[in-house]
Amino acid sequence: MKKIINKDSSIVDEMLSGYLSAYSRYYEPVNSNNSFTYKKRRKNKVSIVIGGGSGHEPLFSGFAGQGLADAVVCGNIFAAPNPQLIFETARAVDEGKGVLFIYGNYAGDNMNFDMAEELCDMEDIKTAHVRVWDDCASASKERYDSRRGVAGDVFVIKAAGAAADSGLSLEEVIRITEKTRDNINTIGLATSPGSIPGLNKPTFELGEDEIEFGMGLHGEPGIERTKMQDAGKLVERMYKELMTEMGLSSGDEVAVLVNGLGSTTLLELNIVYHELDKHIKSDGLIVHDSEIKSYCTCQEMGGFSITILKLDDEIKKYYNAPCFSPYYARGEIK
Amino acid sequence: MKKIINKDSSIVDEMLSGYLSAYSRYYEPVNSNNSFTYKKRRKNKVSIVIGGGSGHEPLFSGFAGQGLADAVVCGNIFAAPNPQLIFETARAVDEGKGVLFIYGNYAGDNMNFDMAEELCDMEDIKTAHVRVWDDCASASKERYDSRRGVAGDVFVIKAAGAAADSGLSLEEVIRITEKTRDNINTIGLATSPGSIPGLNKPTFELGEDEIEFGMGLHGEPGIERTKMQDAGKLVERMYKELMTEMGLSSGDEVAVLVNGLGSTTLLELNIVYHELDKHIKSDGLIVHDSEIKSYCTCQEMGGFSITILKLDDEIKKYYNAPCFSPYYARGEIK
Amino acid sequence: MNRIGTDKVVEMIISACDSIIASKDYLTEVDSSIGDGDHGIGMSGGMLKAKEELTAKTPFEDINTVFKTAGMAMINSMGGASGVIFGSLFLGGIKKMDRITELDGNKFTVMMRKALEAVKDRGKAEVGDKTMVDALEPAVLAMEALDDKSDLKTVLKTASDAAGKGVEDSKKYIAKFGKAQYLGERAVGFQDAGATSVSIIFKAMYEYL
Amino acid sequence: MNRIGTDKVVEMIISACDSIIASKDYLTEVDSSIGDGDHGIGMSGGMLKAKEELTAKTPFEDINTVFKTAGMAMINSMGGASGVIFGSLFLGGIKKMDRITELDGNKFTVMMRKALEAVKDRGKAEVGDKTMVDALEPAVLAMEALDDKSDLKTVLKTASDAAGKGVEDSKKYIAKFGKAQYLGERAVGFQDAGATSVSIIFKAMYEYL
Ligand SMILES: Nc1ncnc2c1ncn2[C@@H]1O[C@H](COP(=O)(O)OP(=O)(O)O)[C@@H](O)[C@H]1O
Ligand SMILES: Nc1ncnc2c1ncn2[C@@H]1O[C@H](COP(=O)(O)OP(=O)(O)O)[C@@H](O)[C@H]1O
Ligand SMILES: [Mg+2]
Ligand SMILES: [Mg+2]
Ligand SMILES: [Mg+2]
Ligand SMILES: [Mg+2]
Repeated sequence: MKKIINKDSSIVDEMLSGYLSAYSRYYEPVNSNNSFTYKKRRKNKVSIVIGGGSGHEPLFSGFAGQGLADAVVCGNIFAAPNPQLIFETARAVDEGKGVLFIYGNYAGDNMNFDMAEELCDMEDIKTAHVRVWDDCASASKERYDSRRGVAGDVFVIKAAGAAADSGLSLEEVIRITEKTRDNINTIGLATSPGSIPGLNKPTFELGEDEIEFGMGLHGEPGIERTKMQDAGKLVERMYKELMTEMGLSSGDEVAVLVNGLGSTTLLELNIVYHELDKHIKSDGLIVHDSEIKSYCTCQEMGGFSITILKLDDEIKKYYNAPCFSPYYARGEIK
Repeated sequence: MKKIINKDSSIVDEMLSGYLSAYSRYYEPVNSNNSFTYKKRRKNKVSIVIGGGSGHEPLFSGFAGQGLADAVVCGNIFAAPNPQLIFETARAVDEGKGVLFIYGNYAGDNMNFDMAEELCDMEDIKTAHVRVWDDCASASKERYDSRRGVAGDVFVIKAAGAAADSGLSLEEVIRITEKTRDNINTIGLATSPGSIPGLNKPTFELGEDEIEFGMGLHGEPGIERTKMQDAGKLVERMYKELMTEMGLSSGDEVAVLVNGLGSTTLLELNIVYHELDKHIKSDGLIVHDSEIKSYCTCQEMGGFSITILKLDDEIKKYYNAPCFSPYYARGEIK
Repeated sequence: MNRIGTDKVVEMIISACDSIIASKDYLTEVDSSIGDGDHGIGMSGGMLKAKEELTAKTPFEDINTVFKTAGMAMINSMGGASGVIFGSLFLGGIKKMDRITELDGNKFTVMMRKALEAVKDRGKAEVGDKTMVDALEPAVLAMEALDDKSDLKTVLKTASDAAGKGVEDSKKYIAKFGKAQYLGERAVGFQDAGATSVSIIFKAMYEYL
Repeated sequence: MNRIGTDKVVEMIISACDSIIASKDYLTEVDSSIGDGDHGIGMSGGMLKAKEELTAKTPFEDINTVFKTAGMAMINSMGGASGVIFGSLFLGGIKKMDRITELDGNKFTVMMRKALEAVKDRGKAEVGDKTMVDALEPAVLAMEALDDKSDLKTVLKTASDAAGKGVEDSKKYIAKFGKAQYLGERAVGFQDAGATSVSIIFKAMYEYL
């Protein structure tokens, strides 16, 4: 595994230093490169702070911007950021209207953000959090709150950013963000492992002709390991899983994201959408918006995920609001 | 090599079918999926048509949109599109103000677009072309016009799209597009090969501990093959090549693009920019804008390229104009 | 066989198509060593389309239309350098030619001369540039060198042999076009993919008769 | 050794840091089999930071500050689950504790009981959930079970042995936290990474004395 890096110990710092110099017109660091704020953020509103372990770029670092998050806190590779840094970042963007933390539902993140909220509390910074748990392959429906957060982060951040920008109260922003979160499900598929940079070690083992449904971003085992199959067969199985989970029916409006996990090409992801589109159409779902991107990755991991957000008029309103960051831009959708 | 595809023979058609259904709000096909137009394109202006072989996504398919190209023509994997299709596409977007073709400088593309221009000529559609040849590793400075077009395509398309949208004549759009093209240079580096989907064959061989400077997107040999080195060393060498080529000096304004070739992660590309930034600053170049993206890829090829566009006030004006496509969006830069 | 009619010309070209289709992997192999490895895909795809159209549209009222149909099918299905080049190989010969319903050696020789000019005109390649011209030009010259060009079979045999030798010669050259040009000296020793296709085509036509 | 002063406590903790740093690859190995393989990186990084700060700020005027410095250094350099958890291991014991400049077995036992509560409070894990609690809780219980807790060395030996046994027991469990929880039955047979770190820490402290 040839990685274009320097000293192992400085990988994350150099990555973020590069990111912040390339996009210095948008961002400025808070103390260290591991945390930064969006320069042109709207004032006098609820502040949105997102974060998590590094190595999944463009999440989370790429999602601060207009109509998105006000600040990002990045941890080490696959490790949640520390409470002090989260606290300092929240303090840097707090406008007295409250700070909402959005992050993936992982033990490490939960504990560090909880501790950060305690630190905020000591300084009378009003805080709340929404944990993203969209990966329906990671736990049963009953244990939804131990499911992992994956590509669904993007839709949740999008809605929260728009809700906050529209000047709503913290309580309202929380309600809309949670409602959006609860209408999102994702299922993934892995074809090959990523690796921890510098450690030069695959995050999991998978046979040359094998794939695994529902495997997690860090190689957490999924729901079934099978032989490689045609794109059509793979997508059919994943679509079925999502339908069983979400129970969508003809006429329901959805936003769809086909997300690459790292090294899987746009050519392949487009073919995935080609297959997905057949099922969506035959079930009579109405696609309000759809995207084919690699937003939530795990280094050079091979595979993809399908995320569906079920829309209602309220969610749609915030989904449609324009937003801009170097990695996530959308105009109004007519 | 596990590729998420179906029948080999339909790879490109299914890819574009998926792309066009996912982004149907922006695009509509011209006869076949291999060519499509941007629905909301401005009327009564010079039309910009881009194209080339498939397999390099998001180029070219991702660069039709507001302030960008009006239409895209896609060939088979790594093969130029055919003259008939190019002609039909040009006819579909022609507004009587002339059609400008922009494509990479490859034998196949040159011949097919030339033949297409002859077909247009027979129907009195005024045409012209600008061939992109930014890869300074692919031929000597004297033989600039046999150099290959790579990531520099993006800047050329950007400028041409803005110039056309501003209502200039074909002659003026050509002048600005060529001027931009002539101020761009790119140098690449390969760490691992891509593969032709379905053929399941690497596009070239490279030792486990080797990299090659200046290697082409299809495995065309480069200027030097060496052992893998630190990101700092790699970038230093590439920066030197670009400086020798462009002879930039303190105070020059530039736009910079660090482009991933496929499977190289954003983490690595950010570290590349971190190194690049040191040289740029110590040479006193003024970075007007910079991007870290994977725009011009070759399937899961590993490696990256560095593109520099030397700006003047006129180029800057068109560079700064806002634009939007699913894969290339920019707001005004202040 | 001295001369053939329109239907036989269709069959002759289809047999050339079949031969290229059968050589898909071989041509890919050849293109891989110094090109980007897609020549086999392109040529077989184009020839498949040509065969389809010829089969669908047959019978044809003249030979001009047969060549035109094959050439257009290739150009518009293949794309790539080879699409135009091999399209011109079929289209170039019939440009401004009166309708013919019989093909003999003389006519074929004249057509291939015009085809060669069309290809060179389009691609600007000369013998020694490591392109299909390395096979096509010697084939044309050899046909023209025959005292008696009347017999089509003899003419095709001559073209086929000369093209085959041209492929061998192409190994000696440095490429000036296509993706192999960037190899410089490193391309020496490898034959050109397009030249290989040319000789396969002539050989198949000859063997059909 | 019956009791130690502030400077020796610093040295004792630093020796625990060194022992973790030396076990980086081993801990990574352990975390790889059922976790995401970064525990070695995280722990060694945190312990390196703790060692730095302890070395820089020594001499300390009391033992509370020593533990606070170590705990804070870990939390704020490591992140991840282990940052908070192991930070709490050092911070939890000194919460609301009067200044002390001497550490004996009794005090240490009380501190570790409070640390255990803090960790469980933070992470909601119980023995059997395949976390570091599987090593920490038995260690605390064993210390408390001693009739005479005055001798620090004896207390640490007891903690170290019990923690080591706890690591063995952790192999039997299904994980309920961290990234191993998704493995279900498949996690059985593998020891928990964090529990391993706990036993390494106690062992190193004991051996220092
Ligand atoms: N300018 C040219 N003139 C004549 N033949 C050419 C020219 N450029 C390329 N060719 C022929 O095309 C062949 C390559 O075809 P192919 O691989 O299908 O297209 P591409 O080079 O676009 O991948 C070469 O082997 C060569 O014979
Ligand atoms: N809720 C929890 N309570 C106690 N310990 C925990 C908890 N979650 C995780 N741990 C400990 O943390 C260890 C994993 O640490 P590490 O790999 O560094 O962090 P991460 O799990 O974020 O990768 C586990 O082996 C376990 O001992
Ligand atoms: Mg981790
Ligand atoms: Mg090609
Ligand atoms: Mg080729
Ligand atoms: Mg771990």
